[in-house]
Amino acid sequence: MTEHLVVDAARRLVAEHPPASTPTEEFLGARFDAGLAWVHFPRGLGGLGVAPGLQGAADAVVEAAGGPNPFDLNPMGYGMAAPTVLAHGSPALHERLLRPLYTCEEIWCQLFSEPGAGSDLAGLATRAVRDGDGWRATGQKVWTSKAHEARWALLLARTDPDVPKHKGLTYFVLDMRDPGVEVRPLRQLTGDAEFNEVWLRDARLDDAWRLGDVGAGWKVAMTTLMNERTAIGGGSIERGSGSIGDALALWRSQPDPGLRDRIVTLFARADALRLTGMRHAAERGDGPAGPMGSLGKLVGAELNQAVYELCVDLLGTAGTRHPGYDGDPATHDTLTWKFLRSRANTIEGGTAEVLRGILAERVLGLPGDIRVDKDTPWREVPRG
Amino acid sequence: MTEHLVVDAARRLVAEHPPASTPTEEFLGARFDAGLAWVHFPRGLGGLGVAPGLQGAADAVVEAAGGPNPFDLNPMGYGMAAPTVLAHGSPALHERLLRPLYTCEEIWCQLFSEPGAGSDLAGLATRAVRDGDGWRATGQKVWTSKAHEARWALLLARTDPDVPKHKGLTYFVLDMRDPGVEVRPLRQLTGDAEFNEVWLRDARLDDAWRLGDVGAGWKVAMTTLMNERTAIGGGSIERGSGSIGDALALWRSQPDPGLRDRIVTLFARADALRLTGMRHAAERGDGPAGPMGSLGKLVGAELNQAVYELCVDLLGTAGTRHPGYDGDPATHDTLTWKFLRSRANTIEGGTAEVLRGILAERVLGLPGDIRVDKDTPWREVPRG
Amino acid sequence: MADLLRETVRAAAEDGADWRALGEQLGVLGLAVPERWGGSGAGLGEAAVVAEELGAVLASVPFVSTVVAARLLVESGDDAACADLLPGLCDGSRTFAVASLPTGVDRPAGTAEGVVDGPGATDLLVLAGDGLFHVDGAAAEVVPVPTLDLTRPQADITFAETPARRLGPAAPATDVAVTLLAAELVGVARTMLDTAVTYARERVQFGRPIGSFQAVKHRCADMLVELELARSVAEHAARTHDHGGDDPALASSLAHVVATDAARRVTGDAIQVLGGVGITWEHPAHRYYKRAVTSAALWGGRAHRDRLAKLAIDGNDGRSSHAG
Amino acid sequence: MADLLRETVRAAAEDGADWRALGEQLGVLGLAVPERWGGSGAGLGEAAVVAEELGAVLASVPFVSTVVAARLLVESGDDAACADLLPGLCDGSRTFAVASLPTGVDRPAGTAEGVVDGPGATDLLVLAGDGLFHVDGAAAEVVPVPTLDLTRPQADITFAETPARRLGPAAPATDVAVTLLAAELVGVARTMLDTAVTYARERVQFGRPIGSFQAVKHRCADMLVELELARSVAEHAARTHDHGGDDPALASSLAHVVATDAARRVTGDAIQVLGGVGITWEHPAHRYYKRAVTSAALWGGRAHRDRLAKLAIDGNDGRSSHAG
Repeated sequence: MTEHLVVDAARRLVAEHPPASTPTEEFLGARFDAGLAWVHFPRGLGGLGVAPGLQGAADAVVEAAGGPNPFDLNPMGYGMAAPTVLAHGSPALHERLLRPLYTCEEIWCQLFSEPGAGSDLAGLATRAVRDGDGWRATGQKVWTSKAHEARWALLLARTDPDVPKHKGLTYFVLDMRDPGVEVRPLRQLTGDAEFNEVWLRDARLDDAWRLGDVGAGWKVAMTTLMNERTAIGGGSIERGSGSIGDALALWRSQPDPGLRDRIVTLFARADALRLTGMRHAAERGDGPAGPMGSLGKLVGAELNQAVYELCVDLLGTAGTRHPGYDGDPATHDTLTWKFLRSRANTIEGGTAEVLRGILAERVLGLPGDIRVDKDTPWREVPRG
Repeated sequence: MTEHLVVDAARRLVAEHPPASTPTEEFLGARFDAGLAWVHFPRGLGGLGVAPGLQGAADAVVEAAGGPNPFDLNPMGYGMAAPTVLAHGSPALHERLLRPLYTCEEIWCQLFSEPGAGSDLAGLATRAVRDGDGWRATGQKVWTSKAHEARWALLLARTDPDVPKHKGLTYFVLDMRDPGVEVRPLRQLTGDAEFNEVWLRDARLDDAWRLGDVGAGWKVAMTTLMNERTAIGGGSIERGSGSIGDALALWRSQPDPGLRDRIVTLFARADALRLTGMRHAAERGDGPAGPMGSLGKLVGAELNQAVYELCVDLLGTAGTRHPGYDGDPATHDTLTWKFLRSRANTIEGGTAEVLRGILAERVLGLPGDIRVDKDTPWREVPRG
Repeated sequence: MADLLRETVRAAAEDGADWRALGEQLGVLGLAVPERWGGSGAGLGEAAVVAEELGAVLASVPFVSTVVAARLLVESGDDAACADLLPGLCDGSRTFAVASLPTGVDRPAGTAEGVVDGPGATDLLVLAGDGLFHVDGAAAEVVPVPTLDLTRPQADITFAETPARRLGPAAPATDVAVTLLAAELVGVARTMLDTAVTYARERVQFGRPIGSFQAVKHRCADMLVELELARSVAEHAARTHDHGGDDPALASSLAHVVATDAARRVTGDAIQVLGGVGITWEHPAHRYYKRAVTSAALWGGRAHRDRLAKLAIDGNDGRSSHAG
Repeated sequence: MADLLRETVRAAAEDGADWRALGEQLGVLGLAVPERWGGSGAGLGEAAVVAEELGAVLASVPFVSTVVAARLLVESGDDAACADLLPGLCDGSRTFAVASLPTGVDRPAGTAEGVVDGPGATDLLVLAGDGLFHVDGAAAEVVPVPTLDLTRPQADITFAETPARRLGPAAPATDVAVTLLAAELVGVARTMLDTAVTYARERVQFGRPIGSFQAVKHRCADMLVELELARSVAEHAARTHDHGGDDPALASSLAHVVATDAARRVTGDAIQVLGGVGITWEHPAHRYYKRAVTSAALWGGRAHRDRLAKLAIDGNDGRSSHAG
């Protein structure tokens, strides 16, 4: 199928379901049914079975017509759950889950990280044990966005503690309405509660809702995480947008000669990163971002911090004021909020240290860190 | 003995042997005989057996009178060999070695580093094997200053390859006139040959000239190295001296507003480091520098580099010119030579990485790196 | 003496740093106040020890303002005002804030913005034109402003026909303030380094303490470097004020530049070492970070960089310049 | 096409980059010269590929000057001069240097300092006042200057009653020069990253490759980041010159700022990874470092930072500004 057929279908969609007058769920449902949700998925599951590179053509038409973006509404569902469910779920799960995921009737969250398993995700301790024809999961997850509104969760749990850590994990879809699930908001240094802690206490898992084989959870999770890194690393392509745009606007209203060299350095770096994102995207075409995808995330995170530090320096005493820590979205437009928020950038979604390791080991081919836990049964590895 | 007795002795020395009219060797010999070489050494060996803190009083008198500084003339001898020979040598060695060392009639060098053993000094491969009542040493040493003029060398060699690396080393004094010793100058990126490579081929070692027990070489070497770190890290106490002084002079002749923030940062850091050196010296009194001594060396090295980078930026196209690479000492006064020379500062005498490790592990108490070679016989440890 | 003082304040600070106790029981509010007015006649060196310990626990108390106010009162030469005000300052019954009015205003009138420790101050010292004035805190309009650092309140203070008593000529307050600020930031950085190191020793990932990874370990070493540099300039500034030996203006600006940079870096790095835990509201690290960041902008802020350049770098004679 | 070109030049460069072979046999000196004057009518994009490969082996050849000269000749509109000079430029029988005289001098007179590739140039293009002139290299007084980077010679060139031919109006040469310079520095950084990574994989200390230590590993990751950023701005500048889509002045200055910073950092870091070996004369690392350091000062140097600020940051219209 060539690009113009996709474009034609998209034009038909927006003509028949004008985004301005169509409820979001209805529009997204129609888009799913037209095979324009993710064009590389099979027909009937929101796709047309064509090359993923054609997705952009459909997106452009819908965006131009003002159509809703499911990524904004259901980021974990759209960015992570959909590809994982498609790759590792049964046909019954495809049928049950993909459409309401895409229409955002059912929001998803991801239950991976734990208080004791951050950078060392594979060391996680949430246990799932067999219970009749299903499983029961117990443990604590953290850094879960959307947990309070999610219908389903992607859950990574340990099903065999007696093998090395990567080998004892299994991947499930969890029903967030299960009585064994408790969600508590987790407040951050900005005062906002973007994330949650989630406690599982004998939460019921259906074996038919397992994604991939028992013990193959790590491999399945890699599908999910590779999609996450791309999603986080994918940047805008407008010069002077994002954090550097905030700095430029502030600079133009109150330049400070003593800080000029710093803003030049940061602008140049931001623009170089923008061009790098475009170059890498062009070079990989339809392919996955791969380990080089960590570069944009790493540089962008550290750049954000440096840029907002510059903003605070430019603000002077005005930067010692801050509207408050009550989580009011109105505060999110302030430079001080963005400054505070940027502090998490080098931690969330892979710390700067982890990302440097990925670049060094998987792009440059340098040897891995010494792994003292590699061949040890998980049960015997020190944790804390 | 109180300070004024030391001062009196020093005044007598410079009165009886006016530095201006006394040959260097003769003056230093007289100073040695007066017990003012190193006042905490025993009487008869250049000292008075008093607290090391009293040395400064003697130094001040001699310096004020224009007396020679043996550290400049025989740095390895004065800074490293003397304390090591005193602590670990026999009385016969004390008698034979210390006076000509102090008078600089006999220059010393240090044979520790090897091409395959830099940061991992304890992994060195130069072998010393028993030969009758002595030993024969074979191997290659590198980064040896003064080797071409040295009479004696401090040599660290492996006497037992079948035990873990730290346990198989022994420490000797080597006669640099032995026919098994070959010295070749090693040219650096400045064009100068400050250092040498030294090849040992069945070089003869006298067992009576061993310092410390067989197999105890690492412990003995620690005495030597702790003195080295102090010597390198000890800085000047004049504000605006050293590398930052060069930058200030250049700045005053050709300031550049775009670089002002950088010179402020560097000046502030240089002055903070200067004050830190003075504070640490005051806090430790007569005690050894200890691991905190690595701080001055680390910060000073990175600061030197940053300062001379700034100088090169200030110079603009003038910084692309350089008088030459023929080792002419006249080139050493140029900013470009100093810039190039500073590149080695973060490598020589303990890399920046090693120094950070010392601060983290020995000052802050953080755990060591994983040591895969710790309990392995040296012979079986990979090298290269 | 300094060690005993430090231990005493540390114990009190860790217990919660009650203001009245600091004044009445410990007597540390009037350390730099002559004995005849209720103080102990010590110097800024001793006050800096207190500032460091209060910084180490991030005590939300107006200590810096108090010492600055005491210095201004003593140097005003107005013995009657000293006798009126200093005993209350020393015992903690009065709390002071120091307000600077814009150039051109020569008496307490108009608004002083962002007065540190303004909310709740019983007494205000106002620098206006060439004069130093005392104003009753209740007589001015004090509007607290929302701050990034919740532990150091500020207020916009408006004077309108407010009764004021002229104490003497205006004197620069900034050098004393930043000297104590630097000491406070040494405490801030010290606590965060300790916190990060403890965490790095105890937190296990990949079967080993994260402090055994060089990325973490070397970051902690860099934090130590920053702390040591900050301590040196902070102590030097206090010593210079008390005993000379350097230009107090230069030593003060140097202390501000080095200590604020160090504290920002150490507290930011501590959050990085702590990882996810460090960005939670629950963990105290963000409070220390916010203190460090805002301190860089207060009492002259980046103007200290400029003054340092004028005094020590540019090579002209800039001794009369002052920051903030 | 670009890949084939790259492989061809790489093979030639690794064999020693003989100048005549680059011209006569490979035809890469006239890549950006129209075919009628002996070139191949390609663009700066192709020339940048050559510059990168020559940078990767640190070839001591006047490639940047050659391409700049070709561009000046073609744009001068003087077809006779093009016909005279460009075929020799393309086949390598002539070598060019481009000299800029100080403001106020409107013909070849006085001294142009530090002319890159000046020593041995058979032909000189001289920018003086509003004119572009051609001067026979043998007719001027060419005094080589001692350079930090021994692989890129410079000369002070003095014109005194020197016969000169006016070719046309002066045109800015810097943007093309720094575009190629950036490409060259990508090559420089690439080789040094490869060198450091290979060493870190093979060098064993403490019984393990040093690349398994995070201090070394993460430094290499940072070097990769710098290289990737430099490559992006270098390619963008060449593409902009050839195909538009951005302001060539902005793209050129951006390329200079980012690529020179990146190359300095990567080459300096490579020396650090190499340790003692890296500071020996014998190892090539110092030559790459010296190339990177001096490049930051050439063809406008830090003036590109100022121009970038004027064009993209300050927000006024600075499109007419140019650096160097």
